[in-house]
Amino acid sequence: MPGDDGYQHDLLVIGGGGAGLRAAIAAAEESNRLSIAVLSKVYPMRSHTVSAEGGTAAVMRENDSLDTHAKDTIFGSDFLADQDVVEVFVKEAPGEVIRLEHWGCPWSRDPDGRVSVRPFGGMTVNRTLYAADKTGFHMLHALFQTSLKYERITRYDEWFATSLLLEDGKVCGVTALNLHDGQMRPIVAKAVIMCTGGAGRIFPFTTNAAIKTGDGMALAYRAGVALKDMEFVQYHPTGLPGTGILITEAARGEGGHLKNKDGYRYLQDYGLGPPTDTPVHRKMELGPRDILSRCHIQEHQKGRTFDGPDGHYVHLDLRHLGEKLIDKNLPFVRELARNYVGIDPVHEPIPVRPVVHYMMGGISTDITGKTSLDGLYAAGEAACVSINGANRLGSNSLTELLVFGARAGRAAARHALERPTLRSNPLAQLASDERRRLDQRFLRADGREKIADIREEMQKAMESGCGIYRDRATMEGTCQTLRKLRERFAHISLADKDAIFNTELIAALELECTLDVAETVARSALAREESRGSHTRTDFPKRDDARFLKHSLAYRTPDGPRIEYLPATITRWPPEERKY
Amino acid sequence: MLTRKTSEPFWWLLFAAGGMVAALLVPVHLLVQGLAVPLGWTSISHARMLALAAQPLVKLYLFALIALPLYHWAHRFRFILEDLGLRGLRTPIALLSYGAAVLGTVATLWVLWRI
Amino acid sequence: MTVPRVERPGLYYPKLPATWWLRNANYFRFMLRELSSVFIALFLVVFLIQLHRLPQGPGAYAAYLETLRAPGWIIFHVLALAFALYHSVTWFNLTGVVQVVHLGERQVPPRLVVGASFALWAVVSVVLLWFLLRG
Amino acid sequence: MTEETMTLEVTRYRPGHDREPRTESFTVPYRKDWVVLDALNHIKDRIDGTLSYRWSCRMGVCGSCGMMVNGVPKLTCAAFLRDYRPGPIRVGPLANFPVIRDLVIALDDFMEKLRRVKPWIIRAVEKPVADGEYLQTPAQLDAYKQFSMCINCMLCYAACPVYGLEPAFVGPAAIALAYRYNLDSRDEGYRLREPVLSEAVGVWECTFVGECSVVCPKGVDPAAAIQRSKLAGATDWLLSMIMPWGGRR
Ligand SMILES: Cc1cc2nc3c(=O)[nH]c(=O)nc-3n(C[C@H](O)[C@H](O)[C@H](O)COP(=O)(O)OP(=O)(O)OC[C@H]3O[C@@H](n4cnc5c(N)ncnc54)[C@H](O)[C@@H]3O)c2cc1C
Ligand code: SF4
Ligand code: F3S
Ligand code: FES
Repeated sequence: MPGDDGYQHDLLVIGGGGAGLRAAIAAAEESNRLSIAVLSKVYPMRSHTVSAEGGTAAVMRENDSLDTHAKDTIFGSDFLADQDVVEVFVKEAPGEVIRLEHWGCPWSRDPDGRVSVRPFGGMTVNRTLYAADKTGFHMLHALFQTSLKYERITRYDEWFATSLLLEDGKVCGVTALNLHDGQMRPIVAKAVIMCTGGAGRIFPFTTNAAIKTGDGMALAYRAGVALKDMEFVQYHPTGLPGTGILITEAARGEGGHLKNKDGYRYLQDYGLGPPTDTPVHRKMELGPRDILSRCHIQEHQKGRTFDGPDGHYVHLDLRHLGEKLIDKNLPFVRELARNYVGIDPVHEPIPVRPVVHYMMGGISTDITGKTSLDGLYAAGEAACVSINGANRLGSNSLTELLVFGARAGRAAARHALERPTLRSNPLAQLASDERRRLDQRFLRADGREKIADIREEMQKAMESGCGIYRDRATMEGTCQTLRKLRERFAHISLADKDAIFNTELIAALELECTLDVAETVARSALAREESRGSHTRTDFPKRDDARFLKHSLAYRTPDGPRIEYLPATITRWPPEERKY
Repeated sequence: MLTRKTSEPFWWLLFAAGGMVAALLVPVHLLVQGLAVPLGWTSISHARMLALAAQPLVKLYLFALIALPLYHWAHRFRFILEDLGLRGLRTPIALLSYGAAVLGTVATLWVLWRI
Repeated sequence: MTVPRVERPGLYYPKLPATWWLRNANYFRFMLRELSSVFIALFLVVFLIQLHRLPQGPGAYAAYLETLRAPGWIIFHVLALAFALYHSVTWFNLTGVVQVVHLGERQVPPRLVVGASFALWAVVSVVLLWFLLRG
Repeated sequence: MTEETMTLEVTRYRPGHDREPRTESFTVPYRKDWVVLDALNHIKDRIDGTLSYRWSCRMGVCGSCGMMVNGVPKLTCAAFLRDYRPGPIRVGPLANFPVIRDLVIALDDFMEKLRRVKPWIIRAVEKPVADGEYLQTPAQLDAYKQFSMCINCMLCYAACPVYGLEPAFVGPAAIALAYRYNLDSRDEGYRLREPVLSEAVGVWECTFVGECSVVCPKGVDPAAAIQRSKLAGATDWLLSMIMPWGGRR
């Protein structure tokens, strides 16, 4: 850790998840003259990438081609992905997963020693690499352990970034709170990369970890950068009722069946059939997530789902796969089902229901990870470089972390090399201003509002207005509630006034971020008067390419987000109807 | 003394060999010599014992049987004391334990030599 | 060598008491396992003395055997036997974990290795008994 | 209707105010599907916002939520209240670690040890990415897979009395990870890791208490990794004695 001479680096990565670590390593390999720092509110190996289960997509075999991967991705995105970006993505993906293999990631293997690939929802070919069903865990630890080898990468573990530092319209670092001593410090850098992950915690029921509160999105948004395509929130069709813990799509990729309360494979009623014994790409259980989640809700409306203390659910049946296959390829699924719902999938079907999983939207970037703000870059789930469009295909996002993490790392490194050294003195002033702001806001205030109350009401409002099915009236209600909650937030009171490891203060800062992000989601959703991908409106059930084949951009104003639009880039794949 | 890096494998190998000998052979010897003979369930005559122990191969066997488990003891005893918190006395404890085992080895050699 | 730790102000450094092994059954069993070596060593010393008496003639040898008949010695030997058996059982269980055995490319499951060591123990014990009690 | 409840006896430590940790009792609702972590979250949200602890994934994979539950190191997101009925449940910070505050322990010591054992693939010559992956058969993968499952949750360190007595001990998880790379067919770094493992406070420090493997929630079996490293080290040493011109690998 740096000494008294200040906290100054050439390049600062916010976030120690897959994207952040990949960016840091890419920068370290780009030039050995750079001083690089990774700042994270949790130890890097605790980042949410660790929970990803199913796998990561890349073209690895002769029966596959870059064009098919691109086409599947674009089709899955309901044509909102930027096609030039997708082409770069599929092209660089194989190199990235092989690089990770060279760094020690224990990919599952075929008998001949090559890495194995499995089928995944929405993909036409087996192209999802996996490490049993702990892919993200193994990727994150391989990246983290590899990053330890680079002495030029300094880490700030358990530091919370609270704001971006700007000087003459250029980003020159962040202010961050060190949890261990409670001090606010400026960390100066010529380039900053936001890799802070998603924001599933704006919803009550999510596969996402507690730390996924959209901090980086909020920080960039407050600094004037647009958040792109925020209305697109992915529901995963198979979460455990109650906890929201994910049962990976790989369970269906391996051949699991979804059944309603009559034991009937209901997906065949929604145009996904015919049902077969062995999984067929893009059919039945291997349909894309948005469609499967909607089928669940319709099935529920027909009264054909189970009812439990934690709401409606259906069955994910793995019994016919047999104990051996389950233990080899889905051991974690078995462990989770046993621990959290007391069910052994070898003998009983697993109760599952749709649950918020992934944010397609994020900080708007170009193909190199650069944002509209000089010196600011973004990658990973926090960013929206536009490969996911209106619906992400499972196993594309882990690949996205690698490809665009590396790209952002390289671009930011080059930027930092060109930029002159910064002076940190006036910035120290900014940091103490930020400290004062927090003190006044949270520690001295004598408000009455509780963090937990505001959080719960926000989550409830988001679920009712921005769930799987949306319509104008409820969304307007949600927007109003969010505005009100923002006012109430100004009167928040904290019991904890200590400096050291004040997790209540962190919770308040996170809540402030989620409120910002939630508002961009609700407003962008309200403005998009069509149904596309994960965004399904009962009042506008059709896709409307004439009006909405474009990305929404949410800019911050004092009265809430202002929505603008940017055309989607179409190159070789003209929009067609999305049918499976 | 040897450095830790080279001395530890040495003592550990002796410990492991001693543990194996103790596990395989000691229970039967204990049963026969410690209980069966004293309690009169069976007897082994002095002449037979002497004749047996005088054979070179049996001597070798007895040497391994007695000396190796002493190192097994020394190693474990040393760490029992350390695990009980006597970390400040690590060197004297090690000298004492292994020293005793070495003494025992010499004694065994001497006894077997005189048979 | 003990490396002193630099303690930072503000943190609370817990101290592990010397009685830690009374905290749970596993720790206690560990202590018993380690302690078994003491009984085994003591028995071997007794055995060594017996061998020492051997060349001194039948009289000295018989006198020595006579002392072993004392109840105190019997109790000691019963205890020592219990510890020795405990040692054998734990030892074979643990070596299965430590010693990796390969058959071709595949690793033999530790359970099999443990089973094999117990079988070996049984065979060695029977042979040894037969040899000692033969006549 | 009266709600069923359960009592949690939580260790508190406020740096700068407390000289020593103390215990505070909280009563929380009892739910069959709640884990200890849910109870702590209930306390933080509804009873006392000053309680500090770490958590994130609540699915047993991020490794943040390790604490002592009734004196045993546990992931609190995987420790169900129903298994501790009728209570009270004692919840404390992981043993053997310095405590920062309440249930939060300092683990910079482990992070440094982890770096020292070089947990990354070391090659004499790196293969270019364009040449594709290193081939590795499923059996070669199985050889180290178990030891790659470590989530760095620190339960093993909390269970190891040797670490409690000797904070410099490299310890179970770091050694298991070093061993994992030594076993990987793609790795050639054994010689570089060996000095760290055989140093004063490396593998030889472990007395095979074995509790590290008992508490490990991911079946890593660090105790086996350490003993096997000892065996490898000792074999190496023996070979170098017999053949001074070079041992194995
Ligand atoms: C249960 C689950 C399973 C999944 N499975 C798959 C799968 O099989 N395949 C697939 O492709 N995708 C999967 N995904 C999606 C994928 O895992 C995520 O999109 C991806 O891991 C996000 O990585 P990231 O690096 O962008 O962010 P994260 O891994 O979330 O990392 C964010 C980092 O930012 C830091 N941070 C955040 N805010 C701050 C702040 N204010 N100050 C300092 N640091 C901060 C955090 O500490 C953390 O280190 C899954 C997601 C979930 C929830
Ligand atoms: S070895 Fe097991 S107990 Fe130890 S840190 Fe790793 S996962 Fe946790
Ligand atoms: S508990 Fe400790 S002593 Fe060794 S076997 Fe495990 S590291
Ligand atoms: S919260 Fe992640 S392991 Fe318990």
